[in-house]
Formats: sequence, structure tokens, C-alpha cells
Amino acid sequence: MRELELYFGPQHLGMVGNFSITLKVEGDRILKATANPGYLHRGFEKLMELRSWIKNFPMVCRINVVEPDSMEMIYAMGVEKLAGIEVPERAHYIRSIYLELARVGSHLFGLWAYANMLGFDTVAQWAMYHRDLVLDLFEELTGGRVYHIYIWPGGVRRDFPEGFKDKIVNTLHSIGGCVPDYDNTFFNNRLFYERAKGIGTVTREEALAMGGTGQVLRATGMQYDVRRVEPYAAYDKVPWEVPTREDGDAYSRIWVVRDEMIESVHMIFKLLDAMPEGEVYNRIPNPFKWTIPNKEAYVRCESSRGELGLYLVSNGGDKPYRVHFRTPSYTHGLTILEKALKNASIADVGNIMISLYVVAPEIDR
Amino acid sequence: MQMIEMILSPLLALIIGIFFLGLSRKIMARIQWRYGPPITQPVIDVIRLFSQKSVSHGKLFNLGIIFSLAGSLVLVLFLPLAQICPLSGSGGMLVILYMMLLAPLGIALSGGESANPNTSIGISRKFILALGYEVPLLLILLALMTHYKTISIVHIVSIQQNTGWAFVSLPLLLSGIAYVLILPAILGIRPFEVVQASQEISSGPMAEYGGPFLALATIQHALSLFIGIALFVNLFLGGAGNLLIFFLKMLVVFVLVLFVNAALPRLRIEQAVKYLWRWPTLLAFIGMIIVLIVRR
Amino acid sequence: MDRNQLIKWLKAPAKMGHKYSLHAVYFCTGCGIIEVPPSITARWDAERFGVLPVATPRQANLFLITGYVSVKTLRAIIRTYEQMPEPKYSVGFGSCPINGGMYWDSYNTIKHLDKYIPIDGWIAGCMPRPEAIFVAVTHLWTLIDKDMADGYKRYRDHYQAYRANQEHALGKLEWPPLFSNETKS
Amino acid sequence: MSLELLLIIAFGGAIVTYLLGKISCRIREGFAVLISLSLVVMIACLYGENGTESIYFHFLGLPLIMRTNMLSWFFAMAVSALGALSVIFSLNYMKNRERTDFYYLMLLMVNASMLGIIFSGDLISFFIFWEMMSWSTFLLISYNRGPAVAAGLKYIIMSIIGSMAMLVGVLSLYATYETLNMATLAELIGSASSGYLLFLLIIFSIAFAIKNALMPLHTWLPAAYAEAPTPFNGVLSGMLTRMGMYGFLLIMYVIVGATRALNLGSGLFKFHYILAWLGAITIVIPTFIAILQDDAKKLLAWSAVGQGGYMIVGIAVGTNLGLSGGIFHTLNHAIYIVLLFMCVGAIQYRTGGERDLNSLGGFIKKMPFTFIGTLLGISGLVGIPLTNGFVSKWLIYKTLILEGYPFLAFAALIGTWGCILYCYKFIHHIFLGQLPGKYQNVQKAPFSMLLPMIILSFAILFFGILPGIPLKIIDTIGTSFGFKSMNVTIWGIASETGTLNTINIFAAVLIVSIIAWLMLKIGPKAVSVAQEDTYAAGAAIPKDKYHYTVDFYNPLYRMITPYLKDFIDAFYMKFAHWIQSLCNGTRRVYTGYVGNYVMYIVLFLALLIFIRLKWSL
Amino acid sequence: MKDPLKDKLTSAFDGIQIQPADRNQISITANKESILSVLSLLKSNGYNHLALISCVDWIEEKRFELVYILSAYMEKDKHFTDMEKTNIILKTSIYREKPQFISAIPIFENAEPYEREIHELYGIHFEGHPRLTPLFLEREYKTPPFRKDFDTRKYVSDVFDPIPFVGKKADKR
Repeated sequence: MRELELYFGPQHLGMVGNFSITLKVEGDRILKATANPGYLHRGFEKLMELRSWIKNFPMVCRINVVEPDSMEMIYAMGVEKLAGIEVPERAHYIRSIYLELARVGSHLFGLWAYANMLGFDTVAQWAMYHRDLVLDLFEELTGGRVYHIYIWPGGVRRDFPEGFKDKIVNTLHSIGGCVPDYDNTFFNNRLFYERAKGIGTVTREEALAMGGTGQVLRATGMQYDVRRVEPYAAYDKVPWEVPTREDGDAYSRIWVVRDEMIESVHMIFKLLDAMPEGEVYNRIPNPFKWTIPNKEAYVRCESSRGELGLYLVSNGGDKPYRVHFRTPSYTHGLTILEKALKNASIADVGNIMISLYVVAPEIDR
Repeated sequence: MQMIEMILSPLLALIIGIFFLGLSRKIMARIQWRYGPPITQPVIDVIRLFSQKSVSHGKLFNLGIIFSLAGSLVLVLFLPLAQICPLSGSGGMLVILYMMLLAPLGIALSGGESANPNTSIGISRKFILALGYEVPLLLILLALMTHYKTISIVHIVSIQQNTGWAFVSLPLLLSGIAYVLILPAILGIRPFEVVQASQEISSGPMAEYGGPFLALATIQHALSLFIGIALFVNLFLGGAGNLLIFFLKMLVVFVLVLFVNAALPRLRIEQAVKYLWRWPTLLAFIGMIIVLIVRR
Repeated sequence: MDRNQLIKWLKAPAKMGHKYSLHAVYFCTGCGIIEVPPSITARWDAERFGVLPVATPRQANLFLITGYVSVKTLRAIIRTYEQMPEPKYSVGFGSCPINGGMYWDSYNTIKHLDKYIPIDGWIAGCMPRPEAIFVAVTHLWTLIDKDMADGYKRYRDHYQAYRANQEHALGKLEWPPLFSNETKS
Repeated sequence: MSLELLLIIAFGGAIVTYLLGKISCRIREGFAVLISLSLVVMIACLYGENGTESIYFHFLGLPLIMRTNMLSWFFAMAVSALGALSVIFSLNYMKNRERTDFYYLMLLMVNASMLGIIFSGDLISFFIFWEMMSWSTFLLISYNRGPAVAAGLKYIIMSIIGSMAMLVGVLSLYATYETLNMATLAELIGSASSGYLLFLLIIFSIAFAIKNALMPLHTWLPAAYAEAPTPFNGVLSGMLTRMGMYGFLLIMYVIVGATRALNLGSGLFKFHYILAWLGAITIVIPTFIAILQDDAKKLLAWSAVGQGGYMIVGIAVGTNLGLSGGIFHTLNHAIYIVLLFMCVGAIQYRTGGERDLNSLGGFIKKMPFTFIGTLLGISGLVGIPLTNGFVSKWLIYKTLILEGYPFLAFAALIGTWGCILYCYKFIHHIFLGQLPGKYQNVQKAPFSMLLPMIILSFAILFFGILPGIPLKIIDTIGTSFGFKSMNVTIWGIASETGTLNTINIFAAVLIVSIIAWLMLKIGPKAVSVAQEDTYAAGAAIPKDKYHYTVDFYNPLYRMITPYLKDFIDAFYMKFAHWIQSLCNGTRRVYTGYVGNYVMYIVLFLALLIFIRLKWSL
Repeated sequence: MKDPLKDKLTSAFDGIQIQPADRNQISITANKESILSVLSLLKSNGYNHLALISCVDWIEEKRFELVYILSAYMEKDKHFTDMEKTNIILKTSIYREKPQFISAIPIFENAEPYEREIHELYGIHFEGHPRLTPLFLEREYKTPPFRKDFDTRKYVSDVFDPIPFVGKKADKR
């Protein structure tokens, strides 16, 4: 009996990100899938040990290109926890709004990738267009389309500009106005159901055993969300729901993403209403001479893909002694993906991978 | 006269096919809120491909693609375009059915030599899909041939010219509907775009083609678009008296099919075949029985 | 399009083809890929310029190296570049392939991409905007017009040196040399 | 030329070959080739002769009659030519094997007895030669021992059942008309009741259907084909199995006669209509089973079963086109199936007997001639225009459509589409894709193997482009059965309802191919690259692991496998077990040993005779 | 942290040090022999989510510190307790010379890639790990790159900088 090894990625239209899966195939069934990361390994954590606390902000957002904002947030949270810096109330709200906007953008990107994977170009193009609208907001707020470096230890870099609130509301309304279109053409499409239902199923027990977080877990009915468990920023200030689904397959995961996107938009509206006036920035000491006492900290937040964590160690110097990110894609892309791909069809590799929302640079760092 | 027709008909098919390719890209772009490429973009692509170097994996790699294109071109000669049908009396519908085999078989042989599993998977999908849509298609065509008591496509067209379209004649109505249902599968567009599913198997049989090979494959694709629609127009929409009407009929069918293409994702191959073996086959089967009852 | 353009096209259809039909091989080498989906979709629509992502290197003639290149990716890049048919154009996207960018001291990224494969043009910035891709494409057009986008010729001429550099960075390569000694002219 | 002499040469040659083998291998081989070639020449000289002659020798007081006409000439020509090619092919293949003398004896014996069947002019000599053929075939199938013996046993048991049924028919005819001369019988039988004719046809059909592997009597074939020595596979599949076809023609159109044979039964339950439906089932189901096969010879075996269905459909539909299609398809099928088995043989010869499709691959570079042979073979099998298979299939389809049997036509056409799937699988798994490392040093096939392949390849193209030549002969056969003459031209058929003109297709394909070739030449010359230089998502390809073979049509398999269990074979096996236990019971009563299958045969015959008496047909 | 758990830990294991909670974070330092038992005890007491396995190279003290970060999956919405907010940082030290440790895969399935990564980047061998094949790196490094004595800048100037430019650019320089 001859074996066939098929490479899915790195140079492959079905691969979003520089990642490779080696498939051992019989017919069109996958006997064994081996994730093969490392195409994007830059040794971030090593490089960050060589740069001062504040210089690491430009570095840290480049770990995850799809949603750099949660990366900034987690690093800021870690530094604040180590150095004991407080953040003003208004900055908490701005951070939340900013992160939720980023979540919407990231989920739209995921929708692009997913629709593209099913060959559904039309919806893919719409989603990417709407993501661009979100990026325009970021551009106005921070000056950068992709990398923003907006969150800072002690708050955010600058306050909302004049009339920015209305712009957010308008943009979100114009995106929200297309939700029925998306539903009609994509989410309620029978063919989407056929393609995604029962594909890449991860049961709740498996997800718990393998450390799944984010939609992977929420698609199995667990209402686990770090924003709810250990609230940070302003997430405990406004009421919001954690959308879940029961089946744990690709279909449920994509529906969770859709519901989460809508929930994020609602949350942004609530946050905008409840936002207090005031300072957005507590000054930190001279960043070039800034040292942090000998301590360690673990902080976590909810990125658009799951639980994002940071283990930060300081030895009392002006540079971090050890940085280690716990990224959601790491578990999803290495452990759960291999499990979910077993006995799947070749046609569903991209489908499953995107529904788990594996972002390659997060794995490799 | 026949010589002129023999040159004219493939040329026309080529022009219309390439035009359809460009049109499809433009219309798809507009549905997707894009400006879209110029309508001549496929021509530019083909010119570029012809001037690009390529790799060849062996003699069969070259022969297969020639074989495939030749099959499509010959098939065009058997199809009546309006009143032009150079090879009307050389075998009729049965030859057309067989000639429809040549194009995928040529690509399959050529792709097989490149020793690329992506290609092989694409080919295996192609043949399974072909088996899938041939079941209803054969029932439909047999119903037509049984109803009109001829195996010559020119006769079928001329009878329709006299008595009205087959699509609206009662005994063949169900067959016509079944044909519409399987038309995307014959053309290989979404939701049946399983053969060249780029996101799954790296454009399948095309994976190893570059330069002139890809150009020939593109031309072949254009021709197959043309053939699929022209066959439908001839068999069910009564062909046409002159080229303009023929072209307009094709255009309408093509644009309708494009909307389906834009609004649906791709199916898995077994889902596609299950679909094809369910509703279209059932309709075609009932249509066939109706035809037999009418004939008695 | 003006008449001169038309005449030019008629004179050199091949050049016209290379210019207006740049099929880019889809390879997410680095974080720069995040700006490729916007530029090929509804907002910017690169297909207007004939730029289209294709599945395999065999079908492509444009290689956008989007972002930093780690050692493991370099192997895939070389493989992909060598499989593209000539004429082929390669464009480095972002600061990192130019000189390492912010990963100048990383042990796992290579610093100057043009030491390993020839590059016809660079797009600087981190991250360059989608418009920058179009600037690069139009600039590539003028380069093609003037026959200055000759990276593939350079690769052929200096293949031994390139191959030596590649093997220096990656160790022994699995595949045989693309050009044998005789073709080196 | 005396037919008696011809048969003496055929049989005597076989025995002399065996004896010569005791002296020297080379002389034996040379003599075998000489004998088979001289038979070809002698039969070719018989063209156009219509004659009958009585043999000197009598059997049980019955005269043995030989006769020749166009039908027997046609079949005899095919048998002798393919036999000769098989002998040539065997020369290298059978070298250095044990019991080669015996092999050659049996091969020539099979050929000789087939000739005997074809030239016999009465039913008793027909029966004698039929039995000789069956037994010598059994010995050849079991040649390889091991599983081959089981396959051979299965074959001979089913053959015995068939010949017993035939014997009943022969005896019944003799009891009624007191003669077994076919020509006399054909005159006398015109007055028989249709019930009796039906009985005759059914009882003979059992014999011929078993030989022709008509479903549901096909079960002996796949195992026998898979286990027989490969050079003999050609003879076995090409002509021996098709003796059933000859038998059908003989009983339906020569003895009973077309007018009577096509009007037996009523409504949809006419004899020939049911036969055609059995043929249609035989086309579809084995074709889909063939798609599932991973063994090269089993795949071809199932395909042969399926192709047999076309012939039956063709002759059963009872029109001049169908009859010609059926007969022509017999010839065509013989040509390409022999070719394909020879290709498998060449591969086996060079790889040491490997016939598992999954472990081959990439042989196109190593064995190019074999590849071309296979390509033409599968083209014929599929029926690509300009190959011989197309013409015969075209004739069958056309008559089915125009006579108003669209569902039969559907079965036949869908069989063709299934055929493409396994044909491509066959050629892809063996010749295309990645070459396994252990076959890097495989050589071309030797000349004695290539020669028959080349001849057969030419025959495929020749009969495909100039179908008029054999069709003229077949048309003569048709008219001798009382059908209307077809309007045969050298390029095909001219007709009101749809003509076939292969020269037009040929010219068009030629010109268009040249145009396509020129188009490919417009561009720069392609660089030849090695097989390793292929797209693998940016990586170097894994050695020996980059060929998609296992479960090639996996999605289809998952859909059709549940419906394609070989339940008929399972049913027979169960029946055999049942008989065995019955015999075990009866053994206690009878002291002697009673063979299981003999009991089965006796019961079966008793049943038939019972039916015969009950309705006094 | 709940007191019963603290009592359980201190009574069951020698030499375990538990620091008081600080902003939802508890550090536990345990002997390397007892680490797997501590992990399974914590898992059975509700801390069933292994968030991260990390490693810190304390080069001056000549030890590696392995860090297991655990938290609890929330059982139900809106009924979360302090426990679910809490992250536990479980630490142990191993010698820097020929570092070796036991794999935690039997307890937490998702430890597999983390341990693989630490094996690659720090050179710590995990016993009982099914595949300690390279995860990220393509080149071979004498010193695993994340150790403090690996100087990445020196490595770059030694390995990548000497590679010459090709063609005209090379002539110019």
C-alpha cells in the first residue's frame, strides 16, 4: 500500500498565513495531519529581552498581524501589573471600544478567509470591504492602518478626536445594515450548512482536555470568555452576552463568530454611551531609564480567537527578563487542528483551519 | 462552402468563449462591489501566457493538452451555430457525447504525467463529477432523441425551428428543467467548481501548467463554456436562424448561470454527485417516461 | 488609452501581456500579506490592473514577497521562485526583506533577500499601504517597458553565486540546480 | 482446403509441440509459432467459401459435419489470429517457468477446439469441441496452482452446468427431429411451437450465458481471469469467452431463425427483450465493480464482463445495426482486451509479477511502447472516436435509440462513462504519476512481447478509421440471417437517421490537432524538467510518497460500495454449501462418495426435464 | 485561594512554597520530583486549564525554571467565583547542565507543543514525550537560541552578514 503525503501550505491558496500542514492521505480521507509551523518564527521573545520596556510596544503588535490590538493590550496589562500603574477610567472605556472594534475587524477578516475557503467570493469581498471601513476608523484614531501602537502603559496614547464617536456609530451602522445581506447569502445559505455542518467537530470534552478557548469552546456550549471571567478594561461596566452554540463543529464556530461580531457592535454602542470624561493617560517615568522591580506576572485577555496570555518576568532591569505569550492559535493550530483534521476530507482542510481561526504568526512568534 | 464554415465556426466559438470569460470576470466583479478588469483581460492573459516560458514533464504532457484542445475544437464543428454546422452528417449527438470526453481525458493524461497528486485528485473529481452529471444528461438527451426520432443534432434544431422550442413543449419540459439544474455542473462553475478548487487542491489539473500550456487550457476552458451553453441553446431553445439571435440566447443563459455562480459556495464532490443523482435525475427520469408515453 | 499606447501594444504584444497580466503567486511569506486581501478585494481591486493571485508558481509571473523571511520560509521562497516560468518579476514588500527591518538582530530571519534571489523592486514601509502595491505595479510596468525588470536574467547569469548563498544559509538543498554549468553564460 | 485437414493440423500441431518440447525448447517454440501462423494463413484462404463436408469419423452413429460460411470464417479468423499473437507473446513470458510443454499443448489445444466449435456443422460435434475447450481451459486456468485451482474449479463447475444444459437441449432436439445437422434443423424447426422454441432458447442460453459471463451467471470469470497465466488471458477473454456469443448467434439466428427468435413471448416479456435487459444489467453493474478494483487483471476481468453486455444487447435487440454492432464489438473487444492483457503481462514480466495497481506508477518513461499500447487499448475500450470500439458502440447506441429502447441505451451509455473511470485509473496507476524508487531500472519490454502489441495497436486504429472493411463482412453475415443490408461505406454507415463518417472525424481531428500543436509552438519552447520538479506547495516532493493512487475515486466508492456487494456470488456459495450439507446427509444412505456438485447438476437437470414434461413443450 | 487546597498542598508535599494571592495570581514553588503530582492535584481541584508552560533561564543561578500556568474553566455563566479568576503559577527548578524533566502530557494533553517548543528553544529533554522533533527552527544551533548565553546579535553578524551580495550590487561594495 502506497502512502501519499500531501503538503497543504505554505504556498497554497487555501492557506491563510505562512503555515504548513502535512497530510497523510488515503483517497480523499486524511489519515493523519501534522501541523508544521515555524515559517514565521522570528524569536520575538528573545528579541524583546534585548529591548527596553517601552521599545517593545512596536515589537509586540507585530506578533499577530490580524488583530495587533489585543497584543498591545496584553503587553500593556502585563507591564501595568508589574509596575503597579493605574489607568484612568476613560482610558478603560477607550481601550474596550478600541479592542471591540479590532475584534469586529478581525472577525470580518476571518469571515473573508472562511468564505474564500468555501469558494464564496462574493461574501468574501463584502467582508473585506467592511473590514476596510473599520481600518479607516483606526487610521483616523491612530494614524496606522494595520499596526496602531495605541495602547500605552497607563492608558492610551491620545483621546478620541473631534466627532470620532459619530464616525464609529455611522460606520458600525453601515456595516450592521448589511447583516441581513450576509445572513441571506451566507449564514442562512443551505450550501454553507451542507459544507460546514458536522465538519471538524471538537466536542466539549476534547476542547477542555486540549485547552481550547474562544469560539472553539463557545461553539460547544461553554460560556467561557476571559472578558467575563476576569474582566479587564471596561468589560464589567456594561451588560453584554456571551453567544454560544452547542455542536462544536465548523458551522457552530462560524455562527458564534457572527453572533460575537454583532454583540461587539452592541457593546461598542453601550460603551460609547457610558463613557465618562476625563484623562486618558497616566504619565509613566522616563521610559529610557524605566526599571521595573524583580517580579513576575501572568495576565490574560480575550482576543478574537481565544484566550491570550502573557507571562512576564522582570529581574529589576530596564528590559524584560523573560516574555512568553500564550496565544490561542498555538493550542488551536497545533493540538486541536491535528485532532480535528483526522478523518476529514481534503476538501475541508481550509474549512476546518479557518473555522478554528488559526493565525500562523501567533503560533510561531 | 464547407471549408469556410469549418474555419468560421471554431473561430466564432473561440471569440464568443473568450468574450464570455471576460464578461464573467466583469460581471462577477460588479456583483462583488468591484470595478473589475477590462473585458479584454482574458485576451491579455492569453497573450502573456503565450510569450512566457513553461516547463514540460514529457511528451504526453504536451500531447494531452493538444488532444484536449483538439477535442473541444472538433466538438464545435459538430454543433450547429445558427445555420453553420460543418460536420452535420458525421455521427450526430453520439459523437458529440463522446467528444465531450476528449477534453477532460486529454487534460487527465497530460496532468497525470506531471506526477502531481493535486492534479490527480482534481482529475478524479472531474471524472466523478462527469459521471454525476452524465446520468441526468444522458436521460435528457435520450429523451430528446427518442422524442424527435433522430440522432442528428441538426435535425433536432430544424424540427424545433418548425414546431417551437423543446423547452416549452410539454413532453420535454421536465427534461429542460433538469438540464437547467445540471448546467452549472456541465460548465464546471460554482457550486460545482470542485475540479479546479484552488483553495483545496491548488487549481487541480491546472497545477503544473504554465505559459503556452496554460494558454491552451484557458482557451479550452473558454471553448467548454461555449459548448455547454451552445448545446443547451441548440437542444432546448431551438437554436437560431441567424448568429445574432443565437448569440443573444447564449448571452442570456450565460448571465443567468453567472448569478448562480456568484451566489453559491462550492460543494464537496460527494455532495455534488448526490445532488445530481437526486433531483435532476428524478426529473429527467420522469421526463423520459412522459416522452415514452407520448411516443406510444 | 491613447494612440501611442495602442501602437506600442501592436508592436510588442508580449511586453503588453507581461505588463497588464501580472499574475501573482499567492504566498503569505510574512505579515505583509495582511494588506494583500484588501488590495485584491472590493476596496482597491487589483484586478483592474490585471493583478490576480493564482494558485501555483507555474501559472504566475509576479512574486510578491510580503514581509520578513525566516530561514524556513526562504527554502519555500527559493523553491517557488525557481518553479515560476520566465519572465518572472519579484517584488519585496515591506522593510524586512530589504535589510531585516526591525528583525535585524533575529537569529531566524534572513536580512537581505536579494542575496538569495534577485529582486526587481522594493516597497518600503511597515506596513506599506495597499496603494503602495499599485505604485509598485505601475513602476514595474515602466521597468518592463525599459527591459529593466531583468531579475530572472540576473538569476540565470549569477546562478552559481546565488546557489552558493542559498546553500550557505540553508545547508544542502534537496533539489538539483536549476541551471547546470553549461547554461551559465 | 479441407476443414478436416485444418483441424487435424490444429490438434496434431498441439500434440507434436508437446512432444517436441521434450527434445528442445527452441524447436518447440518455433513449431508452436509456425503452427499457429499457418493456421491463420489457412483460414484466411477460406474467405468467401460456403461449404459443408462430412467427416470420415462418426460418433455414436451420428455423422460429424463441418461447414464453413462467413460467420465461421469471421470468428475463425479472429480466433486464429489472436491465438497466434498470444503464442508469440508467450515466448518470453513463459520462459524459465515449469511445465511449459504442458502450457503450449493446452494453449494450442484451446485454439484448436475453438476452431472446431466454429467449423462444426452439427450440434454433436459442436458439443464435443465445446467440452474439449472447457476442459483444456480449466487446466490452463489452474496452471499456476494455489488460488488458481480454486478459480479453475469454479470455472469448470459452471461450465459443466452449462454443457449439461446444452446436452439436454441437444438430446431434446435429436429426440424431436432425429437429426443434429444445423442446416437441416434450421429448415425443420420452422414448424415447431413457440413454447418449444422458447425452451430450446432458454436451455441453450444457459450454456452460452455462462460462457459469455452474462449476469447473473458471470461469477466464474473474475477469479479465472485474475489467476490464469497472463498470455492466456488474451485468448481467454478475447475469444474463448466470446464462444458464448457465437453460440447465441448460432441458436438464435442460424437454427431458430431471426423471425421466430424475435417474436417469442409477449409484450415486454419477449425473449430477446429480456436477454437485452440482462445484457444491460451486465453492462452497468460489472462496470461499477471494475471501478473498485485495485488489481490490474481483476479490473480488466470485470471490464470484460461489462463489455460482454454490449454484445448481448447488440445481438438481442434484433436489428441489422444491433447485430452488426454486437458482432463487430466482439471482434473489437477481443482486439483491445488482448492488447491490454498483454500490456499487463509486459509490466508483470518486468516487475516480477506485480499487478497491484497501487504499487506501480510512472512507467511511461520506462516502457513507452507498452504505454502507447495501453493508451490505444483503453481508447478502444472507452470508445474514443477513431478507435474501433467507437464504431461498434455507435451502432449499438443508434439502434437502441431509434428502436425506442432509451433505457437500454442509457444503460449502455452510462456503462461507457463508468468505463472511463476505470480506464483512466488503470493507465494512471500504472504509467502516470511518480515512479517508485525500486523500479528505477526497469527495461523496455522484449521484442517478442512488443510485436503482438504493435500489431494489435494498428488494428485498433485501422478498424477505427476504416470500419467499412470488417463491417462489409459483418453485413454479409447479417444478410445471411435475413436482415436488411446496411448501407456500409468504407468510412462508416450512411443513413437517413444519422450517418457515421469516420473520415470526416479523422480529417477534422487531424487538422485541428495540427492547429493546436502549432498554437503550442507559438510560445517559447518548453523546458523539460524531471519528474521531481513538481509543485508541492513550496517544498521538495517527498520521495516515493507523492502519487495519488490508493482509493482513487474515494468519494464515489463511498457512495456505490454498499450497493455493489457481489451478492450473486455469495448466493451461489451459499447454495453450494447447502448442496454440500444435503450430500453429507445423503452420504449416510448411499455407501459411495457422491460429489457435491454432481448432485447439484443432477438436481438441476431433473428440474429442467420436469419443466419440459410438465408443460410438454 | 481556598484554604483547604492550600492545606492539602502543604500537607501532601514537602518544600512547597505558596505565596499569597496578588491580583488573581498565586505563585507556587514545588520540588521538581513532586511537580506532576501537584499538577494532577490541582487539576482534580478545578484548575483544569493548562494555559502555558514556560521556561526561564536563570543563568547566574545555573538553573532553568519551568513554569506551569493553570487556571479554571468557568462552569456556568455569571456564577464564577474567585477560583475561576485565579491564575496559578506553578514553578520548579531544574539543573542547567544536561537539563531533563518529565513530560506533563498524561495530565494535560495540550502540554505537547509547549514541551516541544521548550525542548527546541532551551534544549530541555522531556521524558515520555512522543515527538521531540524540531518545531520552529530550520538551521541547527549549537546553543539553543533562547538560552541567555546565546547572543543572537553575534550570531547574525557571524552567519548572515558575511554572505556576499550577488551581481552589480556586489561589485559596487
